[in-house]
Amino acid sequence: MRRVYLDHSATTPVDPRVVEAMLPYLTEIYGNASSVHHFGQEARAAVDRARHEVAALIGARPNETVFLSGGTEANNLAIRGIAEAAEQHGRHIITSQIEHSAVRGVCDALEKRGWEVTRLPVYDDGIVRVEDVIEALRDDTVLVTVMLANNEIGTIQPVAEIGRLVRERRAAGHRHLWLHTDAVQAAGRIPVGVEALGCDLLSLSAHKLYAPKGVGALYVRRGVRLVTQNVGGHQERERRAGTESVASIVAFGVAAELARTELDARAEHVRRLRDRFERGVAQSIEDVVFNGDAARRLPHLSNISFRYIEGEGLLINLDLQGIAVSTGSACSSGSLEPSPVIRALGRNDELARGSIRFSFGKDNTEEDVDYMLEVLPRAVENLRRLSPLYQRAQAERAACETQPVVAGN
Amino acid sequence: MRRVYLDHSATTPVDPRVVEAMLPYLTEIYGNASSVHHFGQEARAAVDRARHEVAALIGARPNETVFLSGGTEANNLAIRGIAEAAEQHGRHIITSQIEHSAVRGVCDALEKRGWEVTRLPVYDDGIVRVEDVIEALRDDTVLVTVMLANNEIGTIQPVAEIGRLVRERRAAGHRHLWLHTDAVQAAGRIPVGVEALGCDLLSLSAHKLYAPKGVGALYVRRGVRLVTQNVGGHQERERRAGTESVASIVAFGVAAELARTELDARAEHVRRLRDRFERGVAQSIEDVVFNGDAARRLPHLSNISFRYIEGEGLLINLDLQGIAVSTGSACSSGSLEPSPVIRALGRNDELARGSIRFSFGKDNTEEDVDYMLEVLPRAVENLRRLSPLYQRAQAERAACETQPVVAGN
Amino acid sequence: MPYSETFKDHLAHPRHVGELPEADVVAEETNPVCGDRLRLSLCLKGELISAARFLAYGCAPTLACGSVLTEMLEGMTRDEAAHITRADLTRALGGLPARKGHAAALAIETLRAALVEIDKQRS
Amino acid sequence: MPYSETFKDHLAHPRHVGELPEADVVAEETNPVCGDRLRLSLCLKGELISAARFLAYGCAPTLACGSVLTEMLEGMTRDEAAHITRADLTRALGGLPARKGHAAALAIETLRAALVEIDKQRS
Ligand SMILES: Cc1ncc(COP(=O)(O)O)c(C=O)c1O
Ligand SMILES: Cc1ncc(COP(=O)(O)O)c(C=O)c1O
Repeated sequence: MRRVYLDHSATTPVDPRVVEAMLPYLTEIYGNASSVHHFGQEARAAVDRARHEVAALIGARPNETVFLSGGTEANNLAIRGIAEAAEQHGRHIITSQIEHSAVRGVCDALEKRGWEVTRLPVYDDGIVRVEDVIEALRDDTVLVTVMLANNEIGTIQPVAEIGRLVRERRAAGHRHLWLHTDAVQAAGRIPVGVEALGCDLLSLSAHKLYAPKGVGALYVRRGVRLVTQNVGGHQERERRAGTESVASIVAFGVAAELARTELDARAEHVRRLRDRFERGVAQSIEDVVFNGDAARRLPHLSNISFRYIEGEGLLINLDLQGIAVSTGSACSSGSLEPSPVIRALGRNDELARGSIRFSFGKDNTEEDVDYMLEVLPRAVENLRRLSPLYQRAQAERAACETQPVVAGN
Repeated sequence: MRRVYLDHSATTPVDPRVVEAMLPYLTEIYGNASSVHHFGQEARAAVDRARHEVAALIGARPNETVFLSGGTEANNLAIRGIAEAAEQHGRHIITSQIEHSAVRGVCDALEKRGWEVTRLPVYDDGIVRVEDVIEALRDDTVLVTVMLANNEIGTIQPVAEIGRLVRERRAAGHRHLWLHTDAVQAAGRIPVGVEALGCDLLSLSAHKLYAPKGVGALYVRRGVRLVTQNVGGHQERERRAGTESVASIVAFGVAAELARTELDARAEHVRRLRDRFERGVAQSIEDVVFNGDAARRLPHLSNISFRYIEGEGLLINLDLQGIAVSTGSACSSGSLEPSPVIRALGRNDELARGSIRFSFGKDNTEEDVDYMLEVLPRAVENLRRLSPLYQRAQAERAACETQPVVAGN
Repeated sequence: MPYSETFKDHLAHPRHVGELPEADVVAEETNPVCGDRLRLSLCLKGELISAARFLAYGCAPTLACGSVLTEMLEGMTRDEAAHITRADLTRALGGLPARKGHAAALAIETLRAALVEIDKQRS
Repeated sequence: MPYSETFKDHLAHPRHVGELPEADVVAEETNPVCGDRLRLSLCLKGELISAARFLAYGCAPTLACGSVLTEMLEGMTRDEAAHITRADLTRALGGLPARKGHAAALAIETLRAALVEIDKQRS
């Protein structure tokens, strides 16, 4: 069976060049990077090189880059770390309604411990308004955390504008105000620079950019104090204890380098495929809603609600034909709730449940799109035949059409 | 140059069979284990298989096994997770003076937040006394955390006896009392069974048993409630969020299976090498002190204090001759303090600073030992020639010898 | 896949889809929590259920339950139908994840509503 | 290795190890924090330091500093020796990790003590 992977926002295949680069660190170069001897120093040097590359991807300094176990841990460390460090200055956090479950989860946990959390709306385009941030800012706000690009609908948030605002406020005396952004979906897909963004913390995950799962990084701007969460050894300048995952870190480094040098080519490639796909869907399937602002959006992602049907059935039908997509965030599968992201767009439950994410990658081809456009309309049609909602809508439409035209018009 | 790696307690090389088993998960099988489609379910199945193997290594059920980023995180989650969950029942923890820095670090952090921590002594044999645990237990004790085997001197602690005690107390009405043990060094080297130990939580790290760095597991006995630290997605039954590190988890599973089936052979092999080494040292080097109980000790580890010299210089001299060993815990290198573990044995600062850990592995040979026994005595001798402490001691000895024998004796 | 091959076959090729224009009874139930919806129409010949059709909206197990339920019902008597349980449906689908139990519950609920309707018509 | 090749060479082959039986001055200093200890003995010929020896106990940089310092000292005048700085030692060893700066400090301190002793003897 033909297999077409269109779930690159859930995870990406490891680039063969990345596998090759990491392999020596799974075989002959096996030292613990904290060891003083030769074996350890080989590992240390490799981790340092990787740190340079990951830092370069986001325009940061190597010593501002903390390696850890992934985007989830990066978000946890950033938010909890700042919250605990800045507690005496205030207990208010500003975030958005469409954050990844890790950011959402930490904010919820802090709220239970007495913090106040303002969750900014995103309107029907899926984008936060800077004016809303301004309005939400209080003297006791210590953290603004707004993702750079959303994982379900791909909308790009005005983080640079928020960054300017935060810096202005800081200059005006609001000294303990920090900006964190979750750039897990953005990195490697659009240019990401910590200076341009003006953020103080930024989360990355390797497996979204063709490196293995289970490794990530948190950028922590020089001078920003945060309370270490995983304590123990002296690794990562005391910001994150635990034996460094050397092979995965090496892989992350190489993947970051490739993402940086190939960024434009990759973005153009996936944008072409994605746009071709969306045109095809618009032409061949009725009653669809494209979610998220059409322009301010990651180039590789398309999120579509298919009216009258639910995402899971469609996902399984596509899967049976070799096509991998996802309903909402991969992380929240298993929950019965319609996607909170799609709901935040003001869509009703039916549209939220009928949304599917298609996310393209550098190795997808035009043939993949063509195959998809052959399979998808039929799959949607088959499920709609089952749907009482669709049958009712069809009946109503038929009724309208057979109604006599009102005279005199 | 001949290279002899004798630092298997810092980390182990990945077994080639383990690399081979994980490779497909770095290449063609790349799904996110949370994805519903085919790619995801291949990954999910692999993670489930690995979970069975890791559980089998310690006689646990698969659903009692939580994958995470390593032994450090396992210790953090265990202790902080129980502390936060049991807080209303008491804020007292019992631990030992020779725990790994992760356990020590979390306990210190809790202490700063108002918890009371009793740190049990280990006497000159490096072993905790059950009577001391009995004495330390209070009505508001919620956690006892004592490592199964120490990482610096290899002493095996009476965890099974402590487990019996904890169960008795629980049966007698002390319901919120839990036992955690850090088995990172023990697993794969001596038999480890959660029933025999009677522990409620147990930490493991893959890279100590011939799998890659950056993955570990926490055993959580059925019914034990702990507060999740890394929050976000629904992975690991809500106990640890973050995209599963599929390839590393697969590797951990295979390594756990090999560790289980080859346990006895490996233990016997390293014990033979270690004992041969220790006999050689005792014969060829004066003024050495073997640290830790000779019998109740991991079979692969030897910790020796070389009087009059400091460990780092010896380590570097051995390294220049291709031999990798460590001074104290690899994690605490970079700190100027003499090893707290050796000090807990009642040794003075000089002996604590002069201690070296030699840790053997399954691929070491008798030739490795012979080479070591050729290099080590010379290296020690050369450093002692530099040492004012040694010169003084020699001078005193010479003075004694030339002193006239007291008449009439 | 958390779902069995049988399950997926029902998803790819659902049996007895649609409505019966001549239905003797029609029942439609919704799950108020998640909005899942199942519509069942049955034709009767004496004691026998001679035809069964379904329409369903909701997560995949709801669709599959509709399919497997109508497949079971055709040719059964009213009393046999009354004995179908959630466990029967789950078993016929090769198992369901625990968190998807609500789908089988909705199917049984809809079936019960249809049976009540039959009994009402008869009395 | 956090240490340079030069550094390691000093560790493997320390220069000028020992004591001078005919030493004109001997100085020994310890770092009270970590217990490191450096002992320096010097012979003088007029203004010139004609021989220098060291003994050291402590972490590797302390040993290396003793070695590199004695190497520098031989053939220097007292005044030249007075100008040696921590940075000179660090540079001569190809750099030192920041946290090991105390080793160079101890070496300079011991040197100063020796120079004070020389001056005392002369006056
Ligand atoms: C926006 C966003 N943040 C964070 C994460 C979590 O990263 P990881 O999968 O490495 O835990 C993801 C991926 O699921 C994501 O899409
Ligand atoms: C006893 C003990 N516990 C915990 C750890 C930490 O495990 P990891 O290296 O996976 O963070 C180690 C290893 O350094 C150890 O020896």
